[in-house]
Amino acid sequence: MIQGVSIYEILTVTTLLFFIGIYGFITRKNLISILLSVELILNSVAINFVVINKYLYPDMLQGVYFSVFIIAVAAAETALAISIIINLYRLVTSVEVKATETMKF
Amino acid sequence: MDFSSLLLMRHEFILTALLLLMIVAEIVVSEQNKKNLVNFGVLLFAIHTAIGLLPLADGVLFGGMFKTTVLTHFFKSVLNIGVLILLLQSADWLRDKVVSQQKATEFFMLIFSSLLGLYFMISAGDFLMFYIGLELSTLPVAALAAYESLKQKSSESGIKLILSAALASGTSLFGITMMYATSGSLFFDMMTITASNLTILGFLMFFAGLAFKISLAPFHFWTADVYEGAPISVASYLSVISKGAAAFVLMILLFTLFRPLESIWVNLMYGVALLTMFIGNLFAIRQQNLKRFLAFSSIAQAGFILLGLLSVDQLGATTVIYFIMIYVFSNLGAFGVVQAISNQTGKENIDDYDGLYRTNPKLSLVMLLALFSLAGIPPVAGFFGKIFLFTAAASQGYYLLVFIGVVNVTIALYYYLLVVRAMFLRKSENAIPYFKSKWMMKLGLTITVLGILIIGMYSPLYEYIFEISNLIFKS
Amino acid sequence: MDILSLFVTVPVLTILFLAFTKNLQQVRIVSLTGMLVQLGMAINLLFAYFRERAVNTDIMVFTKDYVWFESLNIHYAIGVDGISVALILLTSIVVLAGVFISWKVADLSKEFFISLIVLATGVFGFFISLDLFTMFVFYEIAVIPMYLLIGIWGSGPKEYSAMKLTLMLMGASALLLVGILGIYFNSNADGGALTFNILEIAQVNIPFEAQRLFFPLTFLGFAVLGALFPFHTWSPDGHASAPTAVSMLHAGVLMKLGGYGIFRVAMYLLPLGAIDWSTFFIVLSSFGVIYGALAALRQNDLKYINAYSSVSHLGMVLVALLMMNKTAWNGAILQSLSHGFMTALFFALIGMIYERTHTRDIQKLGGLLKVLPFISATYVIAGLANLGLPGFSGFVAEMNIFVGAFENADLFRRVATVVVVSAIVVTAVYILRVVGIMLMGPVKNEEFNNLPASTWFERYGVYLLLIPIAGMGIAPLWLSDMILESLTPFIARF
Amino acid sequence: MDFTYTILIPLIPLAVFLILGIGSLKIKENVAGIVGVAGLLTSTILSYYTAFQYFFNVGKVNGIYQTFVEQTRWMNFTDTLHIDMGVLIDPISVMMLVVVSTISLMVHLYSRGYMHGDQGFTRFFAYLSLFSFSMYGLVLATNLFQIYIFWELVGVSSFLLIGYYYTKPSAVAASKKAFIVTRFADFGFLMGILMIGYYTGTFDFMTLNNPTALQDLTSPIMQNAGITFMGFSVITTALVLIFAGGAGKSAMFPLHIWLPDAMEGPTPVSALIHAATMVVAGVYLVARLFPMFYFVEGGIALEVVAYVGGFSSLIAALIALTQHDIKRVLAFSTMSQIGYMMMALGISGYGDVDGLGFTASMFHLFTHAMFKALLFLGAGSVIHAVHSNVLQDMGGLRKYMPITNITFLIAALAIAGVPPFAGFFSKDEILAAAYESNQLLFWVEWVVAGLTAFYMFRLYFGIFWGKDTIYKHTPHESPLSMTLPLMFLAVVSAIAGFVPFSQFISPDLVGYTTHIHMNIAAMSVGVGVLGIAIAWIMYKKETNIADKISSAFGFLYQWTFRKFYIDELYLFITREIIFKRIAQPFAWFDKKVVDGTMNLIGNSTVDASKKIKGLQSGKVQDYAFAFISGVVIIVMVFIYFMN
Repeated sequence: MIQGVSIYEILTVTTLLFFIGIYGFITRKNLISILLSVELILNSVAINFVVINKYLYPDMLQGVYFSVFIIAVAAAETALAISIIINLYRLVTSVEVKATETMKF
Repeated sequence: MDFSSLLLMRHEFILTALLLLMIVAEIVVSEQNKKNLVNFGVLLFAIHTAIGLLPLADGVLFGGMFKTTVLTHFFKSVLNIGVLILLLQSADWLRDKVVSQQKATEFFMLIFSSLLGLYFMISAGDFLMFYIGLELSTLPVAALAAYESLKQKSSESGIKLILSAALASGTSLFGITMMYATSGSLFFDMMTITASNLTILGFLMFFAGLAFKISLAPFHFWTADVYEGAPISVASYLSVISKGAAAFVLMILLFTLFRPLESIWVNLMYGVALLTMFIGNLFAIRQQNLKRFLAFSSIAQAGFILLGLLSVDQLGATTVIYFIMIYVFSNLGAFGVVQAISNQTGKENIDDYDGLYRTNPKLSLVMLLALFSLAGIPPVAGFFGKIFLFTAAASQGYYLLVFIGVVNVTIALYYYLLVVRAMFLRKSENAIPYFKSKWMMKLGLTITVLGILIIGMYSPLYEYIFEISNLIFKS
Repeated sequence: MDILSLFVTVPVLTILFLAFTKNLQQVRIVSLTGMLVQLGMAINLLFAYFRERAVNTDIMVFTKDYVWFESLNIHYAIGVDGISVALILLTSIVVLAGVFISWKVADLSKEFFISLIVLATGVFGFFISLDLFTMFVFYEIAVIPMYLLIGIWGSGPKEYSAMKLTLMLMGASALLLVGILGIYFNSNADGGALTFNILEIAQVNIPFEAQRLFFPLTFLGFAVLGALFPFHTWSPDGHASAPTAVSMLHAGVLMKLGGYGIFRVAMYLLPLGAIDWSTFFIVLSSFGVIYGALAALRQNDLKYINAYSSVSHLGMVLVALLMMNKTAWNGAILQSLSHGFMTALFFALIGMIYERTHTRDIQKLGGLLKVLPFISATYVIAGLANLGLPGFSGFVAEMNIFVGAFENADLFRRVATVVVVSAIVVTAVYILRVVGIMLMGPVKNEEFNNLPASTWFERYGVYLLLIPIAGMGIAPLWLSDMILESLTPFIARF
Repeated sequence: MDFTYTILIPLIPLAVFLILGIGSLKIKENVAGIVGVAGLLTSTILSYYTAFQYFFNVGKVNGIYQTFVEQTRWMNFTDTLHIDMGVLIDPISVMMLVVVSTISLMVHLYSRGYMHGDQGFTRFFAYLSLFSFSMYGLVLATNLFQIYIFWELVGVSSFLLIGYYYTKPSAVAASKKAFIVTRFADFGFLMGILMIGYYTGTFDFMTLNNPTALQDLTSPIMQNAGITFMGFSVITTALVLIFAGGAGKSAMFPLHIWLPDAMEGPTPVSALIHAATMVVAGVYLVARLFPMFYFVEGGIALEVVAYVGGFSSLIAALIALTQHDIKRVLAFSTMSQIGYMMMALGISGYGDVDGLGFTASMFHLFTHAMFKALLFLGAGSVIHAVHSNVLQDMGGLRKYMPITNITFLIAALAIAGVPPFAGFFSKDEILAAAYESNQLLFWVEWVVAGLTAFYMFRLYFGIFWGKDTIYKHTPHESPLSMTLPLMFLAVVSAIAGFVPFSQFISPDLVGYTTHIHMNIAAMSVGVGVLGIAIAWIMYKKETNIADKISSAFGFLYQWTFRKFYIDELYLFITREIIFKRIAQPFAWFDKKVVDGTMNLIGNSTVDASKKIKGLQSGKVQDYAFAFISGVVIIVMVFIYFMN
C-alpha cells in the first residue's frame, strides 16, 4: 500500500492505460506497435490485479499470482506474434497492418 | 497428500504424455519413416479417446482450482471424439503436404496442447485456471493458423487471430479484475456475485472475451478471415472443438457463477442471439469460399446455442450440450468433405462443386447429410438439436425469439441449399473427377455420418445428458 | 410390428433396398413392389378399421404409444380414425400411381425413387401420428425431398421454383413450430404434465389468451402448405417446374397435410382460438377460392391452370374447416381426398401430354382428342370431375361443403358461402376453356398426328386414380359415414 | 304395386353407356347401334308398362293418383339432411318417362341411319345412352338433390353431344357456351336447394309438396318461412333461384343464348335434347315443385315463372321470324314453346279445373315433344340430303323427299295449332287457362301463336316449296331407318291431342274433365291460319315480298335478326369485363403483387447481405473497434438503460 495514494487514483491510471492500449491497437499502422498496445492493455490488467489484491484483500495473494501468470502468458503471446510477423515480413516485406487485409467481406 | 487423487486429471495427464511422446518420436524416428508419425499420432489419440470413455470419479483438486464432474468428463469425451475425427480427416493432408516440410509432429503437439487448454478451461474452478486454459487453447491455434508459412493468407490469418485474441483476453481480464474487486476472490465457489454496477461491468467485459471465442456478434469478425486463411483442419478445429468447449464453459459459468445476474444476462443473450443469427446468416448468403461460408454458418449456429441458455434449468443445459454435440458431428462432416476435396484438387469454392454428385456420389451424400444437419432438417440429428433449443427458449415464453430463430433457420436453409444445388442440381463439364479417399478419411467421415444419423433419434443419449446436467444446479 | 408402424417401416425398407439396386429394372421393381405392398396394407387397414370400429368406440383406434424423449414427454404415439384412414388410402394410391407414371425416369432413377418414397414416408408418418412432435418431424421429412425432386428432375426455372417452394414451406414451419411449442407449454393448464399427445391435450382447457395467440400461428403454418391466399405463390411455380410424379404427390398428397394439420392440430386443440379467428381466415380463404379460380382463367400453361385450380379447391377445404360443423368438415375431408385424386390425375395426364408434345402451352396444342384419345378422354373426365360433376368425387365433397357452410345463418358466412359456391361457375369456365382449346378443335400441329399412344404403365397409373374418383362419386355413403363418425369428438370441442 | 323394377329404366342405358364408352375405340358400328337400340327399347317397354300399370291399374286409389317412392340413402349431410337415390312414380314422372322413352327410342333408331359411317358412331351412341340414363334419373328423382345430380349429368351429356364434332371450332364454342350458361343457372339452382334444405330441413319432394304443411306456417317445413330476404320469404327466394336453374336449362330469357348455338350438335341430338326432353327439364322442375310454388307466399314465385315464360316466348318468336338457319328457327321455336309451358304453369291454380294451366303445360310438353322432335328429325333428314342447313340453299324439296315433306307438314300444322293435330289441343288449353287468370299474358301468347304459325310455314314453304334450287347432288329421300321414326312421330303428332290429359295429370292428383273452349279455340286457330296464309303469300312461290318487308323495317329487322344483341351483350360482359377487367388483373396481381412480395422478401434478404458486407472489412483494427464498441454498447445498455 502506498501512502497518500488511494486505490481510485491507481485504478484511474490503469483504466487510462487500458484505453490507451486500445486506442493504440485501433490506430497504429504498424503491427509491432499494435503488439505494444496489447502489452499496455495486459499491463494495465496486471496492475489492477496487484492493486486490488493489495488494497482490498491483502490476506490472500490471488491477484498477485494472477498478474505473474499474465506476464508469462503475455510473453508467450508476444513471442508467437512476433514470429508470425517475421514470417509475414518474409512473405511481403512489410509489417504494416495494410499487408493483412487480403481476406475480407 | 494422496497422489491417487491426481487420477482425477486422467484426461490431462494422458494428453500431456501424448504430447511428450510425440516430441520423443519426432527425435527418434528416422527421416524416411516420418510419414508413419502421422499414423502414430492418430493411433495414440485414438487410445486416449478410448481410455477417456472409462468412467471417472467426481472430485476437486488444487484447493478448488480444478474440478471434475461426470458432466465435464462427458464433455471432454465429446471433444476427444471430435478431435479424433478431425485427426482422421487431416491425416491425408498431413501425410501428403506437411510431412515433407518436417512439421507433422508440430501439428499434433499444437493441437494436443490446445485441447489440453480446453480441458483446463472446462474443469476450471477459478479464474486463474480458466485464464490459463483459455490462453493455452488459443495460442497454439494461432500458431497453427499461420502454419502454412509459405502462404500469405495463412500468416495473415495467424496474426489476425493472435491480435484479436490478445485484445479479447485483455478485455476479459479487465473484467475479471472488476469482479475480483467486488467479490473478493477468484475462486468460483467463494465469489459472491451481486448485481452491482461494477460487477455487471466486469461481467460484461469478461463475457466479451468468451464471446470472442464462441464468435458471437459483434465479437465475431475475426472468424471468417481466420478460417479462410488457416489450413482446413485448423478452421475445423476452431469452429467445432474450440467453439463448442467455449460455449459449454459459457453455459456452466452463466448457470452457476453468474446466476445472480440472471436478469441481466438473459436479456444480453436474447439480444446477442438475435444479432448473431442475423449477422451470421446474412453474411453466409453471399460467400463463395466454402471455408468462409462455413465460418459464417458456424457463427449463426452459435447464435442458436444462446437460445438454449435462456432457459436456466436442466432443460436449457441439456439442450445446449446436446446441440453442441450434434454440431460437432455435423460441422466436422462438412469440413471433412471440404478437406477431402481440397486435398485432392485444391478447390474450395461452391461453384467448384457443380455436378459433384454425379462424379463423387458418396462425398456429396455426406455433405448433404452434414448440411441438412446444420440446417436442421429431420431426420438427421441437427433437427433435434435445434428444435430442442427452441423448446428450451419457448419454455420461458420467448416465442418471438423462437419464431425469429426459425426464420433464421429458413434463411440458413437457403444458403445450405445453394451448396446442395451445386452438388446435386447442377451439371458441369469440368466437375471434380472421381477420386477415392484413403481409409482414414473414410473412417472419419463414416463416424460423422453415423453420428449425424443416430445421435438425434437415439433418445437415451439425450436422457443421459439430461440426468448429468442436473449436476450444474446441485450446489 | 403394429399395423400402423408398418406404414413407415415398409417405405423405409423400400428405400434401403433401393439403395442396393444396380440397374433401372431393379429400381422399378423394388419401388413398385414396395408401394404395392403399401397399397395392400392401406386397403387392409381400411377393412381392419371397420372391424375395429365395430367393437371399439375410442376416438382413435390401433393406438400405440412408445416413449421417445422421456424428459420432454415426447412419444412416438400413433393411432388412426376414419379421417386418417381415408387419407392414408389416398396417399398409398397416389404414390403407387406416381411410381407408375415415373416409370420412364432414367436420369438418376434410383435417387428419384428414393426421394419420392422419402416424401411418402413423411406423409404416412404424418397421418398416423398422434404426437405433435412426431407429427412435425414427419411433416418436415415430407417437405424437404421436394427440393431435390424439383431441382434435379424438374423443368423450366426449376432451381428458382425449388428454392422458393422449400423456403416458403420452411418459413411456414417457423410459425408452425412456435404454435406447437405454444400448445405444448400450455398443455399443463389443468395441472397435468406437459405433453405433445394430441388426445391428451384435447382434454385440457388451454387458456383463451394462449389459444388466441397460437391458433393463427398453427393455422398459418399449415395453411401455407394448404395454399392459403396469399401464401400460395410457391405452388404454381413449384408445380410448373416439378416432374410429373412430384406434382402428383405434392398437389395430391402433400398439400393435404395442410388441411389435415389445421383440423387435427389447430382446430381440435385450440377451438376457442379457432372461433375467435374464424372470421379473418374465412375472408382469406373464401377470397382464395374465387381468386384461384379467376387466376386460373387467364393462364396458358397447363400446370399453372391446375395449380391455381388447386388454390381454389383447397381454399374450399379451408373455408369448410372454418365453418364449424360436421357437414362442412366432412366436406373438407372429402374434398381433400377428391382433390388429391383429381389433381394427381391431372398432373399425370399433363405429364403425359408434355412428354409427347414438349409443350404445356394450351395455345400451341389443339385437337388432342383426335391424336391421343385415351389421354384426352381421361383429361375430359378429370376436368368434369374437377368442376364438380355428379358421379365423381368432387361433387360429393363440394355439396357437403356447401350444405355445411350454409348451416351458418349469419350474414357474413352466408356471403362467404355464396362466394364459394359461385366458384363452381368459374371452375366450369376454366376447365372448359382448356378442354375446348387443347383437346377439341382442329389439330394445330402436323407433328402431333403421330404421337405415341399411352403405354401400359401410364394406363395403370391413370386407372388407379380414376377408380377412386368414380367410386367416391358413385357410392359415397360408406366413406362419408366413416368420416362423419370420426368427426364427433371434434364437434364436441366446439 | 311394387315399382322397384323402374330402377332398371335408367340403369339399362347406364350399362349401355359403360359398355360403349369403355370400348368406344373397339366396338364396331353395327354392334354399337344394336346394343344402343336394344338397351333403350328395353327401357321404353318398361316405361310403357309402368305407364299402363300406373294410369290404368294401380295408380288411382279413391280417385286420387298415388305417389310411389322407392329410395335408398346415398349420402348423409346432417341428421336431417341427406341425399337419397330412388324412383318416384307419380303422374308427371310417368308421363315424362313415356315422353323420354318415345323420343329417345326414335332418335336412337333415326341415328343409326343419320350417323351411318361416322367415325365416332360408337361414341355417339354411348353419349346418347348417357343422356338417356341421366334424363330418366332426373325424371324419376325423389328429391331436390337427386334431381340436381341428374340435372348436371344431362348438362354434361348435352355438352358432350353438342361438341360431338369436336374438331369443328364452332361446335366446341357452342358446347362450352351451353355448359357454362347452364352452369351459371345451376349456381342459382344450387343456392335455392341449399336454402330449401336449410329452411325446411328436407330435400324430399314428398315432404315438400304437402299442401297442408305448406299452408300451415307452423309445420316443420314452413316454420322458417317467416324469415325474409329482400322483402320476400326465404322460401320464395329459394324457389325463384330454383326457377333460375330451370330457366337456364329450359333456355328462358335471359339465359337462352346457348340454345341456338347448341344446334351445332348432330341433328338427332337437337331433336332429343334440345327440343323434346332436356330443355323441358326446367318446366318439369317447376311442375315437380308446383305445390310449393303455388302455396308459398301466395305464389309470388309462380308469377315470376309466368312472366319470364311469357316474355321468353314472345322474344323467341320474334327472333325466329328472321333466322335463316333452319335449325336455329326450330331452336327459337322451341324456346318460344317452352315459354308457353312455363307461362301456363305460372298462371295455373290448384285443385280441380283451376289446375288447368298445370295440366295444359304438361300436355303441351307432351305434344310439343312429339312434334318438335319430328320437326328436328325432319330437318335432319333435309340437311342429310342437302348438306346445308341454311334456308337459302333449299327449296322445292317436296319432289325429292315426299315422306319428309308430309311428316314435316303434319308437325308444322301441329305446332301452328291447327285442329285436329296435337298442338291445337294443348295450346287451346294453355290459352284458355291464361284467359281465365291473366289477360295480358293471354294476348301475348295469342300474338305468339300467330307468329309461330307464320315462321313455321315460312320454314316449311322455304324448304319444300319456294324456288327450285339446283342441287349439286340430287337430293333423295332418307333411308327407312330415318323415315320410320318420322312416320311414327307424325302419327303421334296427329293423334296425341285426343288423349284426355286432364284425367291423368293435375296439380292435386285428382283427375277432372276439360272441354274445348270454343271462343278461344276460334281465336287461336284464326290467328294461326292468318299466319299460315301470310307465309303462303310470301314464301309459297319465290317472291320478293319478304325482302321488301325486311328492308321496310330495316332497323327492327336487324334487331331481331341479331337476336336483340343479347349474345353481344354477354360477350361483352364475359370477354371485356370478366376476362379482361377481372381475371386478367387477378392474374397480374398474383404474379406481380403476391408473388412479388414473396420474391421481395427473398431479394431484400440477399440485398441486405450485400449492403452489410462492408462491415467485414478485412482490417483487424476495424474488428477491434467493433469489438470494443460492442463492449461499450452492451455496458451502456445494461448499466445505464436497464438498471
